[in-house]
Formats: sequence, C-alpha cells, structure tokens
Amino acid sequence: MTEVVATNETILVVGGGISGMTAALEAAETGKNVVLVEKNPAIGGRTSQLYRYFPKLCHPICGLEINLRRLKSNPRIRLLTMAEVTGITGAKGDYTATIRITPRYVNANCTACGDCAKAVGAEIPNPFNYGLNKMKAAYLPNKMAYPMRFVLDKSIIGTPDADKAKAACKYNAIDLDMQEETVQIKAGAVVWATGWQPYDANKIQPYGYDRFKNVITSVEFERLADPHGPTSGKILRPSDGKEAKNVAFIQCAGSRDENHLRHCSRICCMASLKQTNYVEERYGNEGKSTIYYIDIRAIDRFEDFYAKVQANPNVSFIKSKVAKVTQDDASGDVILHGVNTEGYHRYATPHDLCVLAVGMEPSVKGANIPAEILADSSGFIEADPANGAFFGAGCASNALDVNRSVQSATAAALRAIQVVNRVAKAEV
Amino acid sequence: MSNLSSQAAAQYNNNFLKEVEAMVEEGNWVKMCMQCGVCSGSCPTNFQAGWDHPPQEIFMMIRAGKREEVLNSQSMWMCTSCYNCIVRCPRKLPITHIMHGLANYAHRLGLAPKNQPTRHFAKLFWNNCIQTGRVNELKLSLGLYFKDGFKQGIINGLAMKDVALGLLKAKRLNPFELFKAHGCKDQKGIHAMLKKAHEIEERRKAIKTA
Amino acid sequence: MAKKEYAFYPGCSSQRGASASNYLKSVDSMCKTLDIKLTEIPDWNCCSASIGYAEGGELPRHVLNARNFALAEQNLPGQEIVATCAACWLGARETKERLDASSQLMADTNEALKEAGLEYKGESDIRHMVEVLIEDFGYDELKKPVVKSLEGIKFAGYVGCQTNRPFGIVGESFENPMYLDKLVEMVGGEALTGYDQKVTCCGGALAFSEPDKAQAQIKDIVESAYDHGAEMIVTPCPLCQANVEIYQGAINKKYGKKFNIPVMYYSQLMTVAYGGSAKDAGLDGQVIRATRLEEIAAKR
Amino acid sequence: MAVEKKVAAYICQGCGLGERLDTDALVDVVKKEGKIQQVKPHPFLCSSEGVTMIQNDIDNDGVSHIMIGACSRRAKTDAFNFPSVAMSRANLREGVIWIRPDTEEARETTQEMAEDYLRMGCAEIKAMRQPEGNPNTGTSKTLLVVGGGITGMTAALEAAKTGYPVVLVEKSGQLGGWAAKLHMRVPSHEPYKAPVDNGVAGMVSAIEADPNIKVYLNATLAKTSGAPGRFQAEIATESGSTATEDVGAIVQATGFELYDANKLPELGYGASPNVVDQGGLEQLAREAAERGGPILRPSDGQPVKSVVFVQCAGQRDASGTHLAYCSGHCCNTSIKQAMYFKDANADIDTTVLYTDLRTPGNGEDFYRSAQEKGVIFTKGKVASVQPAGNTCKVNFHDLILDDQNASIENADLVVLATGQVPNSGVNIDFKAVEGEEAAAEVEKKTISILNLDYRQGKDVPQLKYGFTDSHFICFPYETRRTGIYTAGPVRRPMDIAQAKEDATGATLKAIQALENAAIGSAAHPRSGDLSYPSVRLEGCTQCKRCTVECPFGAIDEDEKRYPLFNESRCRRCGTCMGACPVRVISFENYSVDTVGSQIKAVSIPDEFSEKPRILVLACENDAYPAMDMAAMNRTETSSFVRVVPVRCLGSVNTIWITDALNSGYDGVMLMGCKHGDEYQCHFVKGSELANYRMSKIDDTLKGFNLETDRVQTYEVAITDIDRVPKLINDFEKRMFEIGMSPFKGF
Repeated sequence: MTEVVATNETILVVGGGISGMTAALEAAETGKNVVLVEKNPAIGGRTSQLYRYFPKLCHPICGLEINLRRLKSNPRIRLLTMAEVTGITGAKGDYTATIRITPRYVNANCTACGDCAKAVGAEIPNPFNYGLNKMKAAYLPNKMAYPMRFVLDKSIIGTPDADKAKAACKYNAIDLDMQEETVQIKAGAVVWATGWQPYDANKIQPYGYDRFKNVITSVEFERLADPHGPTSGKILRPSDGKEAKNVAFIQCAGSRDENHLRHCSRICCMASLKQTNYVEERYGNEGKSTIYYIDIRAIDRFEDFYAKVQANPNVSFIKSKVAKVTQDDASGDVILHGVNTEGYHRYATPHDLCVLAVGMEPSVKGANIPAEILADSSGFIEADPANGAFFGAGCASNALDVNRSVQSATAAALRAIQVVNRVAKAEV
Repeated sequence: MSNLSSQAAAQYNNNFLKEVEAMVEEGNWVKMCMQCGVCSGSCPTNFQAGWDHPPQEIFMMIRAGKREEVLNSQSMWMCTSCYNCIVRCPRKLPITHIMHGLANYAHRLGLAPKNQPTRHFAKLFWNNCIQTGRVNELKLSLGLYFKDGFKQGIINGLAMKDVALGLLKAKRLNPFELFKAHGCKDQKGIHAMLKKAHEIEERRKAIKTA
Repeated sequence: MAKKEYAFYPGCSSQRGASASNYLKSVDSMCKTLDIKLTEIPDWNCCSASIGYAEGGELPRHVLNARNFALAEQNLPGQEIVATCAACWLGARETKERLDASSQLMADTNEALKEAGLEYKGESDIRHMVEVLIEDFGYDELKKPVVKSLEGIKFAGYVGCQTNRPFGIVGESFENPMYLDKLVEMVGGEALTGYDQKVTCCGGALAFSEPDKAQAQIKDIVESAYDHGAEMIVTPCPLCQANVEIYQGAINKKYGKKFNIPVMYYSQLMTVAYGGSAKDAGLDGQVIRATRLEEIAAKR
Repeated sequence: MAVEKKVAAYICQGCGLGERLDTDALVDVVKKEGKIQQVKPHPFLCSSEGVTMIQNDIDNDGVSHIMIGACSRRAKTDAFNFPSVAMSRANLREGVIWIRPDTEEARETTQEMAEDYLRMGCAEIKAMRQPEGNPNTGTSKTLLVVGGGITGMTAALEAAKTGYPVVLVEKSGQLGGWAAKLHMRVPSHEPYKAPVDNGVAGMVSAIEADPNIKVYLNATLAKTSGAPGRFQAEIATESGSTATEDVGAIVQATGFELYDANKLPELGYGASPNVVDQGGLEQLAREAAERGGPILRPSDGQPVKSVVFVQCAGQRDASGTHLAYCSGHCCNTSIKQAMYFKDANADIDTTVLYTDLRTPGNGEDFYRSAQEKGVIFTKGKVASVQPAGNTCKVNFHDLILDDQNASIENADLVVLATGQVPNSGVNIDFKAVEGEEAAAEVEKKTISILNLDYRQGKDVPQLKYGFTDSHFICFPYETRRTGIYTAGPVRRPMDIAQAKEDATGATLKAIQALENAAIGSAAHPRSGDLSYPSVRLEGCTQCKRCTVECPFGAIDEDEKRYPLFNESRCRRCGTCMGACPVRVISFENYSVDTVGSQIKAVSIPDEFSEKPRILVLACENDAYPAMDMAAMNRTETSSFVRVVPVRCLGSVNTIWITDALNSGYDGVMLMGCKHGDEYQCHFVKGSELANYRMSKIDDTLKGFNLETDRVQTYEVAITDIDRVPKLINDFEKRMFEIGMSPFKGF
C-alpha cells in the first residue's frame, strides 16, 4: 500500500509537466509540503517531448535537468507517478482527493539496467514519440525519465513475456502481483496543472491527416527533429523515409475555427517559425519551409524571431488558410490547395511533408475535472473565486507558451500557499 | 466636393456594408469575415476564366465600399452551390447564400452583368418552375439555347443534339412536354402565394432601409 | 421487417419522362423490396433548386418549399418527407431550418401560404432517401435482401456536393464520405475507396449556363474514375448523374478523350442485387448502358 | 559543531560492475591509494540492505564522509540520499562499464578507468566539508514593492494576503498607474464580449484598508543596499526627508510609458488634435463618460462619426527608427476602444488597420465580438495620415485588395497604437558608443530606479530593448539580482491580465528569496544548497576579478578595497572561484582543492605505455547528463578519459588545467553551455568567462611548449548524446597524432 502523509497544510499539485513541477518546486522551496501527482510513469510532460524552445532554440530537457535536480534534493515533495486524481471533495483549506494508482509492475529496486527490456519480445507504440516508432513492452519512458525506473506495459501481464522479464531481473525489481490501488489524501489547496493536448487532427478533414501519411502534426514534427526521437533527429517523412526538404506548415489547424477550437492557441505561430529552423538545421539551403497563415502572432520580443525567419530566403510566407490537402499517389508528395489572399493568387503546391500546427486544448477539459469548478467555453479553468482553493496553472488555465505557463504556475503556487498559511495560522 | 473625391470619400466608409446588411440575404454576416481565404481556395470555379473576385475578396470590397465593382461582378454568378466554402469557413459564414443574395440583389437593381448566362438561366429556371409549379426540362433547355436569338439557338441546340438524342432514347426527355407538360393542379394558388411572398419581402426591405 | 411509410417528394427530375426517371424507377423497386411505402405528396411543387435565387429571392423560395411541407402535413400527417433528389432535399431542409430559426420568417411564410389556402405548422421533417436507408435500416438490414452479388464490378463512388454539404449524412465527413463505398461493398461490388474526386462539384446548374466550366470539372471526375480503374460511377444525386453521364460525348470531342463510363444510382445497384430486372432497375434509362449490370440482372 | 571526520567507502557490484570489474583490486586501490580504511563492497548497494548498511555506519559508527562507487550521481538519488553527511560518488556504471566493450582486450583499461574514478572519489570526499549554511543571514520578512500600478498593487496585496508586510513606494501622487488612466479594460474572464471596469478603485481601497501595507506616495528610492533578508531601502519622500526601511526582498513593478507619438509626424500626430495615441483616446473616453455624452472630436468638440485605429504605430519597425518589438496588448486595446464607440452608437464607422491581428487565447472571442458589433478590420499598412481641417485622410496599402493607394477620408479621429517603453532605470551594461542615438539612450536611461549601491551598478541588468526579462524560457524569474524580482511591463510588454499574473509570481519568488536567505540557503537554480563562498582575505591581491565577474553582483568592495561577499546574493556558481588567480575563494564542498585533488589522484601511465590521459571538465547540468544518456545508449567512448563534473564552467580555475598538464595529462577538454546572445548558461556568464579565460591558456601551453590542441573548449548541449562521445573519441585520436605529453612521471 502506498503511504502518503498529507494534511490540510499540504498542497496537492496535479500534473507533472513543466507547470506542475514548477508549482510543486516553488511551493516546496518556500517551505511548503507538496504531493505531486502525475498520470504517466515519468514526469516532464509535453515540454520534455520538444526538441527546442522558441525563441532561444535552447533545449527543454536542459531546464528539465535543473528541475529534476531541484526535485531530487527536496524532501518536501512527495511524487506519485502513474497516478490520477479521480475525485476532489471538500472546500478551501480542507480538501480530500481520491487518487488511483495503476501498477508499474516494477518496484524501487529497479536500477534501470535494462535487462528486462532485453528479455521481453513484445513491442508497443512509443507514446513518448507519439507512436511514430515502437519500443519493448518493458521500457524506460525516456532517457531523462524520473523516476529512472522501468515500466511493464500491462499488455504483457499474464503473458510469457512478463515472466521472462521477471526472470531477467537480478534485483527482484519486477512484481507481477502489483494491483491498482486507491488512496485518499488531505490537501488545503489544489493546483491543477494537467496541461494540454494537441487537437485531434483527424477532425480537420480537409487536411487529410487520417488519409495521408505525409501530413503530420507539429508535436510529431518535434520528435522527428529530436536526436532522442524515432529518427535520431533526421527529418524523414513517414510514407517512405525520404528526407523531407520541402516542408509546409499549416497554421490554425483547429484553432481560431468555430468548427473546431474557437480560441487562438497562441503558441502555434512561434512553434512553426521555430520548426522552419529545424528544416534548415538539417538540410541547410536545401531545406525549404513554407508557412501558410492567417495572422502571424509573434508577440512582444518574439517579433525579433519572426523578423529573422522572414529574412531567411529559405522560408516563405503565404497569407492563406489552406483549403485542402491532396496527395500525389505517385510521388507521395502532399499538395496544398488554396488562395494567397494578399492580392488573390491561387496555388496548388507540392511539398515533401505537411506539418499541421495543431491547436491546443486542455488535456482535461473543465467538465471532466473531478471537482466542482468553473471553466470557460474552451474548457480552460477560469480564475474565479467560485473555485475556492482550486487553482488552474499553465495550459489547464489558458493557451500559454512555456514561459507564461511557468509564470502562471508560480502565481498558482502563491495562491495555494496563501490558503495553507491561513490553515496553519488557524491551527496554532 | 468634386465627383471624383466624393467617389473616393465613399471608399472605406461603411455605407455599402450597411446597405448589404439591410438588403442582401444573410448580408449581416459579411462583417464577420476574417479574410483567411479558405472560401476562395475551396471554390471549384474560381480558377476559371471570368471569375473576377473570390468570396473573401468580395466581402473585403463590400467593407471597402466598392459598390459598383461588387454588384457588377461576375463572381456571384459563378457559384455552383457546392457548399465547400460554407463547411470550411472558420467563422461559419453562410457564404453560398451570401453570394446568392448578392447576385439576387445585383439582378434586382439591374446592375448584374448583361447577358450573364447563369443570370439568364436562373431567371428562365424560376419562371419555368413557377409557371406550372414544376420544371419543364425541355422548355428550359430550349429557352436557354434560344437566349441569343433564333439562329444562335439552332446552333446551340445542334451542339447539344447528341445529348438530347441520348436522353430521348433513354426516355429521359419527352418531346411531348412541349404540348402537355407536367404541372401542379393548383397553379392559381401557387401564383397568388408567390405574389404575396414578393409583396411581403418588399415590405420588409422597405422597413429595413427606412 | 416492419413496413415503413414516408411522404415522398420525388422532385421535377424524377417524373415520368424526365431526366431522372430511371432513378425514380429504381427507387420504387428498391423500396418495394425493403417494404417501404412511399406516398407522393399530392400536388407537390418544385423546390426552386439552388439556382432559383436570382429571380426568386428569399421568401418566395421558402414559400415554395413550405407549400410542400404544408401539403404533407395536411394529407400525410405524421409522416416524414423523403426526397430522392439532392437539390430538393437541400432546398427543403434549408427552408425548414430557416423557418424553425425565425418566427418572423415563419409568420411571413404562412401569410403567403394562406393565399393558397394552406398552413405550415412546422411539424413535418425532411430527409434524403440515403439517410432513410442508412439511419432507419442500416447496412446489415439492407444487406439481407441481397440475392445477387455485383462481384467483380469496380465502382467509383461519386457523392458530389449537395447530399454531402452542408448537411450531409450523419457520421460522414464532408471531404471523404464513405457511405457509397459501403453500399457498393454491401451489394458485392468493389469500391474504389482511393477515388479522389468523390466530392468534386460537377458544376451543377452551371452545366447549362457555363458548359465549358462545368465540363472541365466533369472531365476530372470521370478521368480520375478511369485512373482508379472504375468500370462504373455510382451517385446519389440526379443532377450529378445527368451531368457526369450525358456530357461525356461533348467532353470527348473537346478534350480528345474516349470516355464512355456508365453512371448509376445506388438504388439501381441495390435493385439489381435484390434480384430486380434491368427494367425494374431502370437500366434502360442509361444513356451509357451498364452492360455488366444488365447481364447480372438478366441472370436467373 | 563540526564533528570529527570519519570517511567510509562503498563499492557496488550490481548492474554488471561485479562481473566487469575486479572488486578486490578496487578495494585495494581505495585502501592503499585512497587511504580509506573502511571499504565495503556490496552486491546491490542501492537495495534497502545496502542503504541500511550505509545508514547504520552513519548513525552508529560516526561516519561523516562517504564515497560511493556505483552509478552516476544522477542515478538512484532516492536510495543514496544521506543529507546528514558529505558524499562523493564515483561513476563506475555510466562512467565506465556502460561506455566500454565487454571484451578481454578492453578489460585492463576498463579496470584502470574504474580505479581512477575511485581514486578521484576518495580524493574529493577528503577535501570536502559538509556545508552548514551561510551564517551571515538577515531575517526581514518585509517586501518592498516599487511602483503602485496594477502590477505593484497586485504584488502588495498578494504578499499581504500571504502574511508578509509590505512597503510600497510610488513616485506619483496616487496609486493606479497606467490602469487608472483607462476608461475600461479588456476582459480577462468569460464572456469576452465587452470592456470591463478597470478595477483600480477596488484595489486602491483594499491597499488603504490593509494595515500590513505601508504606502509612500510621491516617493522614490534614494539608495538600496544589503542583500536578501537584509536589504535597506532609503526612501526619498516628498517632504524631502528620507525614510529608511529594512526589507527582505524587492519587487520592481515600475511599468512603462507609451512610445512618444511625436516621433511619428508622418502619422499626423501633433499636426492635428484629432490624431491621438491610445492614452489620448482613453482620456477622451473618460471625459465623455463623465459628461455622459458621446466621444467628441478634439478640434471642434463635434461628436465623432468615424474613427480609424492604426495598429503597430512606431512598433514592429524593421528600419531601426522606432520600436522593433510588438507590445502585445495593442490589438486587444484598439478592439476595446473601438467598442467604446460601437457600444455607444452602432452608426459610428470604426476601422482597425492592421497587418497581423494579434489576439491570442480567448482574445479571439473579443475580436469576434467586435466584428459582431460592426467594427471593420482591414489588413493594410498605413503610409501616412493627412490632417485636413476637422478630419484626417488615412493613406494605406490595402494588402487584401492589393491597392497601394487606398485611403480613408473624413476620419474624425485617428488613434495610433504606439507601444510600451519600459521604466527600467539605468542600463548598467550599456557600452557608450558614438552616435546620437546612443547618446540619447544614455541620457534617457540615467535616472536610476533602485539606486543599488552594488559594485556592478545601480539597477537590475536589462535583457533587450530596456526590458528586464529573464533570458530563460523555463525560468522567467531567474533574476540576475538575487532577491530582486521585476514584474509587469517593465519586464516584458504585456497587458493587465498578464501583469497581475506576473506580479503574483514575482511576489512568490520574493517571499521565497527572503525565506531562504533567512536559513542561509541558496536561491535558484541551486536552491537548497547550504554551501557558500568563503575567502581568505590574507591571500587576496585585490585584483577585483571576482567583484567584476560575479554574474549576480554578489560581491562588493569594502573600504579597504577587499572583496566583500554578500552571501545571500550569491548563487553558488563558483564563477568567483574560477576567476581568482590566487585561489583564495572556496565553498565547503566545492573548492579548488576538491577538484584539484581529484585531478592529481588520477594515475598517469608512463609516456611509453601509449595510454594517454584526457581530463574532461564538464558542466554538471548539460554536458554531464549528455554523457550519462550516451552511456544509456551504450555508446563506446575512450577509456583514457577522466570526467569531472563542475557546477559551471565559470568555476573552472586555470590552475586545474596547468596542474593537469604538469602532472602529465595529455589533454584537457572543457565542456560548457552555449554562450553569446542566446547563451544557455544558467549562471549567465559562466561558460562565456571560461571561454575567455581559456583563450588565454595558449601562452601557458607555449610556455610549457605543448601543442595548443591539448586544451579545447566546447559548447555542448544536453541533447548532444551522440556528439559528445564523438568529440572525446576524436580528441583521443588527436592526442595519439601529436603524441604523449612529455610531462609524464615528473
């Protein structure tokens, strides 16, 4: 049974992405006790799946390493992975959260030596790479994974593979009898930081994500460019592994669209501008990018980045919401059809690869949050007194870039601290 | 103020937009366009000759007060009613209907291009269908061929004779339609009903513009 | 199977001796097999189609459709209206939605209808035959009466515009609707799912007024069918059927092609698969004969 | 209180270490050469038994220093977690067996590698002391907030709500700042349909009602001195007297000014009263509201019938004349202002001329709502505004209709959306260059806001365009002046909603800073680190390198011109330690000695054994993890390399290099983070300084007459999992090419 010590002076942080980690660390480094709940086997969230950040083009896992070091050295944070909050009851200063913990089938003995993976035959799609490649069903979620501990996928439990894994482990780290468990913890305040998910590109029918292999999403493109990714950083298109040197980026894929997401997802323009950089990084002057956009939303000093990309002869901009994408069956190229609205020029342009700058929606939409809270029409948590001591942070609260998510999480940490401080006062 | 500068002054003020909102079917949607251009790219005919302004551009021209250019435009008459623009518009503008509405308005004002074939056909079609309450395909086609006079009509007809013969053989075109046509029984009622409908529509428009 | 009854709105093209008379014929046979009773709306009138806008204007168009609703309510109370023609269905459904949305428009419409001694209460619903088949029966039910397989015939499912947009069939996408392919497979034919012109516009009414523009599009539609190895094209829409079938000769002249591909209605395939004769399926109504279907229909 | 030092060593045999390495030989090395008598091998050290064994030695055997020979210091941290003792870890798994082939021929060199790492671990632990925390602390819990606008007021209220007293200093006569000038503000909560109350009055009265918030109006900071937990603020008040406040941390929320529209004559500003900036429009709107009438045309007081909004006026300017950046809020602000007109009278023509409309998030709803109200958005580039009598003609290029000569005539009012210019005080990094612009720049920025008495300047360093933003995406509050956090538009262009969020975040960081200062603990990114720099002044030569090079302005100079360490400002990066030519600066657990002794501990085979030794000094945050991950991929790497992780390349003291070369190392590789404008060093200048220092090492090498190739500096990113092993292996090749160092065995 998992033991968790928590009181009404504890802050519950839900979600171990950059927002959740930040909220937890900032609160803990201010002397508060935190329970951090992550549904995946490792923390790091979506930013750990990015190759580079805009506008600096630095690497997200660099910041992750710092945050992990902060976490490892901080005794005030209790981390629960493979855990999901299924219910929150109570009120400001006195919440009870129910947490479902699914079995990892690997215990603390694991040294991450990898012998179990060698022993197991079964392969499963690698979620860290959005299923772009496969991995063993006994796996370390990624090279930066914390806890640095393997996982047995439940699909092999009860199969010979599971026994092979168990047999291969010299450290008695594999426990096939692990059961799902449910724990209840107290908390004075809740920071909800479950982040975002890419809008389901299958729903954007004219772009044929469900029909054409070489139409992919912006998050998948991050994995293609990442040395840790399925192609070790080579930008190869899915249909035939050909080097994708002529890449199209379709902005507002799902965003600013009443048939899909009504809001603007804020990050997509900068993300695509950044990704044109990946293309050039790999293929130099042979790497051409075209951005199809409605408005380029490069706010504040991001404008510099936009200006730099605009000045790059290898990148062209077309002010147009692409009407539809077709495929040339012979070459596998994707053809973008539409009209450049600046002066009305019709185009039907072939590209090696088409990247949909998919919109951002809350991973857990307001209505699905297991607590009485107020969310906006897109499902983002509103900052509203009605929510008591339940505070949204990061992309659970708005469509935000990393920088603003961290601000939001830091602010949320303070709001939570205000509550537990009041509880503490009352209790002495 | 000289005529020219008054012309210029009309540019980019909202008068024509307001006119369209009042007088054109679904015209009050024009202001909602955000100029993404997905409609233009989705239109099946807009790459063909004669098509001068795609929908999104028409909407911009309306907002820019370019009354004559819009109402004289061929564009609205190029609409095949395929509804691609409607289903893709991120602002859910009923673009097809706005284009139809503009065509209808330009037609009523007599500003639509003369001899615009679709304009002519649409008129024929309507008259043909309300005459008996049902469309008479033979008269409709003949009417179309003869729009530019008898001689041209024969030429057009001959050009289409294979089509016609094919349909005749397949019993899908009935020569006797010329004499004994399909039709509704209560044609009197239909005519009265439509007359009334036109009255009401005029009444409404009058109120809007008043 | 329980008998199903609907008020039937055939539309101008589906009259005897009109351009879609073969559609009408095959629908009748198909419905007989499926035990669907279609009762024609007495004295129905034209929907004014989508081309009616220029002369017709807004209210008169709605009034025309409302008259059919009113007649249905009056003579066939409680029955849903079923249209086989895409344009009829679309025009009628648009009217219904606009009237439902605007009490003003509804009032005006009824004011006009009174002149014809009618009133529309806003009750009757309007649906397309394909909707009825898929939603009220479903592929499994529709498969049951199949006695002959159309095995080995490759069909390009050409959905076109107006049965697809803006309303379409529930659960289908505007860009890649699959129901024709499913129907084809249901009757044992081979559906060319990769057919990429399935929702391209045939030019609609512009086939009359702007033949060159329309025929340019029809050329793409037919050509792609050939490219994908189709022997026949199947469609749910009378205007699509007519445009794609009857202009092939003209297109051959203009573009030096050798197009000669039959263009069928789904109801014709089903009638044949249900064991109907060539006549029952209106195969004699094809300008380009569907010989292989005729052979199958002839088999006893 | 420092207990008597007792050292113990533990060697793990798990994960193949037992099979791949000769444990007995390792134990011997630790005993004989490491001089640690208490050595315990264990088949599975990170198991609960292993951990219990170690904990027992600590609890019952008085062990105060432990050396663990097992996996990387980044692995099994939950198991090897002994906060009460000093610990060093020899990386035998990722550092040795995972990067070496499991073959007979490789066995010897692999064993040598492992033995060296144990020697190094022993040397390090012996040179370490367990940190006890900076004693030189301050305990003030009061927050100083500079600036009484929305941002400052939010910071003050949030701090008070958290239970911390606040001193708020506002230079003007009342609170509210820019927001108080607004008729209404953009909504930040659904529905995003109409402007909402600016919210200032409520906040002002809340502040006045709060006994924990002390407000100084018409006041500025005459001097700020001290460090987190013990700042002293001298406040010049209007009476001319100076009040002194002891505060623990500072939030600077000094806001912005609108870009001066007088610099935009081509847009008609100044030529007609009917051309206003967004501030001017707010004033007209407020006057109208007070009057209870419509907004009037300034020139003749007639009601406005048509208004044109010119976006990006003097912004996003590539020519370098005006602001290069986008101020972010202006699109929504113009939309809001257009609604002032439409909500009052739908017949007023309101046109927004824009190139890219920027309404992120739910702003899209606000944009849509404006369209519903009839606001017209035209994508166009404005060329000029020509006043004519009581109206203006706005000439622009209509980008959609591709009309170069489009124009709007008879506009009653033209509103220029000019940008935000931060009030950030003195640009302390400003290098005086010729040219009037520069001069103007200096002149404009000489009024200090904080008047810090820091050796490195009066205000906080600026990032770009005068904004004081952090340079780090994942750490927006990673300030370069510990305990001082800036928030709101002074940090980055932003709207009210963001400013409030930013203020709340900055307040938390400020509170955190003063709390950690009170317990003598470091701030981000080494939060929790209790070590602190100490200096042997008797050895100091007053060269000032430490005071100049400290990235965080932590070191001042005392009256005797000696470095004066403000430990609470220090971020423990060790840049000062790297800078010190006489090596008098050190941390308890990280010093010239802890690293130097490791370097010396490595056994150097003689010249003829053809076994070079390559020292790698690697940034512990990027290069070192990259090596770990390469090892997880089992990427084969040279067996001649010995890696020492360092806090930051900035902490590398050149003595380590020269010692290494002296003692016969064949080459030294330094691996740090990217430097330059887009620097990725989390200690800001560390890698840059290292690079600079190493550029000087060549002379030393020539002095030794060694090839300059023997010392190389590399920019390495944490993603370089394939590149780092390659760099090392190539370097090894190079060493063989130029031959072994002649300094071996001296």
